[in-house]
Amino acid sequence: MMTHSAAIAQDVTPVVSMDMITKTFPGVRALDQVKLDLYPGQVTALVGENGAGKSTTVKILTGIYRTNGGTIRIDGNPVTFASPNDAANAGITAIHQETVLFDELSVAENIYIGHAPRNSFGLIDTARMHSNAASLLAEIGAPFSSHTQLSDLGIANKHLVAIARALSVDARVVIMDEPTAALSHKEIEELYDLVDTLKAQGKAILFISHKFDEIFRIADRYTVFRDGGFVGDGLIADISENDLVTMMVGRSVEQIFPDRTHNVGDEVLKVVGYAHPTEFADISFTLKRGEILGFYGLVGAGRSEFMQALFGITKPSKGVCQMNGDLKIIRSPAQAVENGIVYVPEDRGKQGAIIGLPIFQNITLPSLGRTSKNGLLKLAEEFKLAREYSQRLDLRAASLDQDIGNLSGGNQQKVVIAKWLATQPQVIILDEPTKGIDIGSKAAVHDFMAELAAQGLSVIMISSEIPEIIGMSDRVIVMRDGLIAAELPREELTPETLVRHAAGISQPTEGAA
Amino acid sequence: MKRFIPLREAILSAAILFLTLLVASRFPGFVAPANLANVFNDTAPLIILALGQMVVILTRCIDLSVAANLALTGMVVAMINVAIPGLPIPIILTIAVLMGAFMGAINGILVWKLSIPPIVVTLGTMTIFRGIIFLISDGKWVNSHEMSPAFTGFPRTVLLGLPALSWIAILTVVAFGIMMARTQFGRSIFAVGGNPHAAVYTGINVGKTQFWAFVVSGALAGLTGYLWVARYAVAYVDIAGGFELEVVAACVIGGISIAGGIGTVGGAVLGAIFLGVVKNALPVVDISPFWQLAISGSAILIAVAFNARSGRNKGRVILKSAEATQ
Amino acid sequence: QEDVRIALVVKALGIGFFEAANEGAQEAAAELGNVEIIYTGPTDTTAEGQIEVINALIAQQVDAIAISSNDTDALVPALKRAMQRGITVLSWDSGVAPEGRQLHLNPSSNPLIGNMIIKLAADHLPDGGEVALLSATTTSTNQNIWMEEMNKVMGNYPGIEVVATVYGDDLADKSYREATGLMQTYPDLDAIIAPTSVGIVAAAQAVVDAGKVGQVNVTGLGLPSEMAGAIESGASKSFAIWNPIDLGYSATMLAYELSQNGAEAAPGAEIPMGRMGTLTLDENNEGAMADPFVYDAGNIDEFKSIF
Amino acid sequence: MTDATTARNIPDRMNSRAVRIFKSWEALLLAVAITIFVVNSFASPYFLDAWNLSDATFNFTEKAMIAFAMALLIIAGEIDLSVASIIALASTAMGLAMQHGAGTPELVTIGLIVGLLCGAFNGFFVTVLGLPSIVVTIGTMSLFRGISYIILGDDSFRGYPSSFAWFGQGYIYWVFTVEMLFFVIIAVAYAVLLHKTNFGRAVYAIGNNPTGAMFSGIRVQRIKFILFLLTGLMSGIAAICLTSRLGSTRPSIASGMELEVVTMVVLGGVNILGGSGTIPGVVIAAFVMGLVTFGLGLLNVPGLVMSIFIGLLLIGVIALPRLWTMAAERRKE
Ligand SMILES: Nc1ncnc2c1ncn2[C@@H]1O[C@H](COP(=O)(O)OP(=O)(O)OP(=O)(O)O)[C@@H](O)[C@H]1O
Ligand SMILES: Nc1ncnc2c1ncn2[C@@H]1O[C@H](COP(=O)(O)OP(=O)(O)OP(=O)(O)O)[C@@H](O)[C@H]1O
Ligand SMILES: [Mg+2]
Ligand SMILES: [Mg+2]
Repeated sequence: MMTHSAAIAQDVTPVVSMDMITKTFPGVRALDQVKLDLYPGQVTALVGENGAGKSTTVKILTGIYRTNGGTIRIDGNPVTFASPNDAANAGITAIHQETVLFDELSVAENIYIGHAPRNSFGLIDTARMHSNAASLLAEIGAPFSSHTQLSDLGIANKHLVAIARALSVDARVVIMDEPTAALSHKEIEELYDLVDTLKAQGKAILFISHKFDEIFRIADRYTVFRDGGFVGDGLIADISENDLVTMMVGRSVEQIFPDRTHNVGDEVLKVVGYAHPTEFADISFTLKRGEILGFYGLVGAGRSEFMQALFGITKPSKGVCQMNGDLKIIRSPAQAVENGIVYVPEDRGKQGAIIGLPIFQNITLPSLGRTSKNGLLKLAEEFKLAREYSQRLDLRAASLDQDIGNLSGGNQQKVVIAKWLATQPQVIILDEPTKGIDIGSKAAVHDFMAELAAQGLSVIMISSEIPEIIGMSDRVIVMRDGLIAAELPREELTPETLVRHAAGISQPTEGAA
Repeated sequence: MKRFIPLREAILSAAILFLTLLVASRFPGFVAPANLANVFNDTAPLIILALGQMVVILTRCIDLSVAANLALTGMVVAMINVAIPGLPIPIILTIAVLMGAFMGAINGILVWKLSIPPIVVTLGTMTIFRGIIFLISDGKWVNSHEMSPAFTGFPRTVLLGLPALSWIAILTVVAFGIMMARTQFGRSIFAVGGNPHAAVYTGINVGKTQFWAFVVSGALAGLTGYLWVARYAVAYVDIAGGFELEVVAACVIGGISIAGGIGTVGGAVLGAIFLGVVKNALPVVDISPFWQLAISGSAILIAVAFNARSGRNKGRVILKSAEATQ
Repeated sequence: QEDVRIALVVKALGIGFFEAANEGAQEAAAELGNVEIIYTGPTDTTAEGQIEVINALIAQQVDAIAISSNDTDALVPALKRAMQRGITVLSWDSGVAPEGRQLHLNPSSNPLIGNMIIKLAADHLPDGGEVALLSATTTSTNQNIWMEEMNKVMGNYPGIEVVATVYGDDLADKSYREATGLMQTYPDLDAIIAPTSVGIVAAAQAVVDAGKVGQVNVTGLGLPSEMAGAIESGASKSFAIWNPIDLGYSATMLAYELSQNGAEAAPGAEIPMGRMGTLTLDENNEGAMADPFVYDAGNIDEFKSIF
Repeated sequence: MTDATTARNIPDRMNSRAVRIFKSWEALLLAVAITIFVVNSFASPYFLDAWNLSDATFNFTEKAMIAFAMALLIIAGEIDLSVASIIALASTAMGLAMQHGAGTPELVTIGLIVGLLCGAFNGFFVTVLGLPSIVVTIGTMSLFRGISYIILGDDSFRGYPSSFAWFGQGYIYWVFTVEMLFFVIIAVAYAVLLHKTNFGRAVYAIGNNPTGAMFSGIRVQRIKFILFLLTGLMSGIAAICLTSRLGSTRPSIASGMELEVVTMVVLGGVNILGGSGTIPGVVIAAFVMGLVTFGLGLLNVPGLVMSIFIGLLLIGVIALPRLWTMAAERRKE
């Protein structure tokens, strides 16, 4: 454990200082005269709800977006970034919220693309590139070779490549936009160590996260944005978690999970012996009416893969599925929906939202059968349905015919959940429903889940967050390497047992929580 | 994935070999070195153009204007040759390359600066370039006797047993091999096509890379324009009509993914050679010319289905047991 | 008095042969005095392209259409409509089916041409030999008829064997490759007969490139301006063609006679065509203009600058 | 964020209907069409003539029929470059049947069935084998026409029954042709299908995000297959009209038409990358292309020079608005 305020001198000048920065998109003012300072050898946490403008700030600092107003100063000198290269030359590097890497290239090429070492003919010096990459990977404890093709890596390892890439340039400012979202506990710990090393080297770090434990663990300073505006900043040591939350949402939010009465009904869904040649095997469980069944596991345990097979996306090699006692054959998502099973996917951008279609059409897409007559659309019905569910989920948008792509990640997630609730399903599978969602919306999603369960809907919730799993589930299935490692009733849920089963450790170990 | 790429090329090489041997079993003359050299020489323009097209396709674009570019450049250099018969060949070559590159740049600028989809841009410029040939030539032909002997002679000049046309194709292949593997530009092309979004974040200018891809493709089309006109000793509006689709077909057969980001120089070359062998073999084995079209169509379909099969991914490996058996 | 507008519709614009025909048409127009020639055609040799051109001409209410067609049958409905709207229609060079025109002007008679192309080859092969045909597209009406006529008279040329017929689609590169292929497949080939002006030039080039000048004689139908080089190099000893200038001239004259002077196109009719004499129509309302003319080293220089 | 902070009441729409229509691609295109019409009227004395205008519609009706189906296919993110070859094959099949004594009803049936079969063939490769449509249809483009060549060689079919001529040469009322009637019916049918039905909505969803559409319970492959069938069917109809109009079949029939169809679709404002576009846009684009070619034809402008205009129109109509906004932005800065 390190202490927050130890090394902080008050009179250090910021390396980067953003002042009165404004950024508008068509119809949206993403940032409105915000300010942000980053100090050498310190970690500044940028906090705010979904859509507060955090990622937009990152994109401005890395030269991807250009501002509509305001100044950026580096060491006190005003600069303008016309391209990502300008920002890189100014010593700013970033690990972006989305993994921005190239599947077809090798790990080393991913790390060095754009600044590969050259030989005397001006050609890329592959040997040197690989040896440099290997030493970087060793430094961050990455367990794979620099020759590996990126597409062969799992999502967590890809994040490590992204981190290595950020470190491959000799940067003075390192930006991390939700770097831990896809990492396991062990990897997160390694990341913390890395942050400490970078601090010790005198680098300024901007750290974006929705996880408060994390922020209080490693940040020295905070800056809060709300709805694209600057709310305040200061030292972490001077603020309490509650005050920070209040600043962030403009009101105080109880970060406790909804109080639920756990009265589950008859069996709704029964899965027996689901298997896939390479992804999972022997998956059997039952789900009751009004129950919330948690699926816990380390990232990459195969939970999403199994759920997608249950939802008819991929074909299981074996296994049967019963709904209310009747055998059901689910070969496509369409059949799953017909049978009352819906799936809110984890990859919102690719699988959840139909970017390019307006919000209301996204919401009504699987429910068109109900809002139309003889296959003919009825727009008024569609708007009615969309309005109803966007209000229930407290959606924030300029209008219902706005492209869903213009919404922040969290609001897109709300639209996707709304889309599935509108089909009035019997079983809803939520894959990491609150990943990347701000604390206010998170509570809303949790309340909503509880409400749905109370109304008799059966919920399967995949989550990698232990508090969420423990706080919400009636029962938890832990998966490891494509198999069910344990099934735990509510009473036996402790962070320690969950981690133990997920990681396959037989002895209780220290520091697992 | 890495494992599959050489496999794909091995299959294609095997198919070419098989085809060649099949023809040779009935017509041994087909595999005589002189004839094979001739087949290669015939295929040289396709190889050169396929390499240019490959670069464009890798960046998620497509260049349908290559054949029209070729024809226009060919017509212009032919008319220049008629007007100034003494102009040395290096200058003609330079003009052809620059002119082709300029037309490629027009495509590139429209794609880069105005973000018009490449297929639309090149569909438009394709018709415009053809129309311009008609305008400048009045639809008239430039015939062999009007061209200077040096002009028509260059592609035929034999060096170490191969005509210059073949040598130019070989040089282009080597240059592209180095460019794609060992230069910043070459790697950017893969990055831009593989994940344009990520390319932006890594400081690669996607539009600019696409622009240069079009310039490269255009320059090669221009070069081929001169070689084509000189080789066949005639220039008119319709030369190489429809050739753009053959070029795309060569790339696709060679395993260049039309979705961008995946493909190799070797693949493009083999794809072109495959089509070249088919084309040259059919008349030799005396298959009625009416069958040619259907056979090359089927060849494209089979090759593509084959390629897709060998490269299909089978889901992730999570199960420990499955990992062991892989 | 308003000009009489006669449209000379060709297979495709920009072909030297048709440009020469246009010259002849202009000559006829000058002679007639009150005639305006609309020289037009598609830019590629397709029936659809010609139909669009015909539609545009109908819309302009021209007085006569004289067409060298890309398709015997496909143009018929369009040309019929033209005739319904009072436009005189005749075909020349490459014909349309009888119901689509009032008369057809053959440049020469098909039997004469069929005989001529094989004779050109045979004259230089006193001991017989192997010859191959390099035609235009498989759908070219003229070439097919001539080759048919040629086959009929093959008996008169003993020892001459036609070993193959290939199609260059009237594309220079394809014709070139086909010619090269012929020489490879038939090492003993003595002559290539190309009854098309594109094919003959490409074949001559292929023979020069293969180093077979003197062994393989290229002959057939070609334009003097395009074939001058081949005659000079020796790749071609002789070839034939009718005079396209005369053809354009005659077509224009016939169109004028039909539309302005009330000439009737009926079997047996004799219609004047200026300096070219008269055209006698057969039972299909077809007539032949003149014999093909042979060009060789002796007279090529005289003609190569004309067409 | 501007007015989005109040969560409770999100308005349905941002702009009024009038504003949306005014700002639309179709409005721009209509302006272009009207301009061309006016210019043509001044350029040639023969232009404003009912019969001439009626003849002019042949320039685009057959292409447009295919263009409507192609528009849906392109909106769904696929393309079919084999349409012209389907015409050739369907026409050849009709010719064969005619030689064996088929009458007009049989000919029509055969044309439609061959079109559907070719569409199914493309659809199979794209949706079942999962190959990219642009590549598959480049292959079938050669294959279908190649089969016509094998069947017909240098021959042609002619002598279709006189009742068959009705499709491509007949008139419904005064100057209105049968093809025009087909064009109108098909345009309306496709407008309804794309803009007013669940199917059309699914087409848009697939074009914008095929994975997301699949995860939303849409039967993506089935819908794409149907779209290939429809494109094949339309090519069959076009084959009937074109064969009837030409009164004969050769294997080279309709060559190069695929690119004109795609040009028409793109000019009509359909995003070639999929996801957006409208049928009214394609209708106007059909008229624009028809008017340009006919107008220039009246001035005896050669076809290749016309194609320069079409090419410029294609790029210009897309480029100009973008240049305009770019210039406007620069002025603001
Ligand atoms: N490309 C864009 N076009 C239009 N609007 C955009 C665009 N990118 C972001 N926005 C809008 O800008 C605002 C800020 O988005 P941003 O992604 O910066 O939020 P964030 O704070 O990173 O949220 P999250 O925690 O969900 O990642 C949102 O209202 C979003 O809808
Ligand atoms: N190698 C990879 N390449 C690309 N995407 C990947 C890769 N591995 C995982 N992903 C994506 O990352 C997400 C999470 O990974 P994965 O499915 O392996 O984990 P999981 O067991 O379902 O657990 P979790 O739901 O916690 O992520 C999924 O959407 C998956 O498609
Ligand atoms: Mg963000
Ligand atoms: Mg997952």
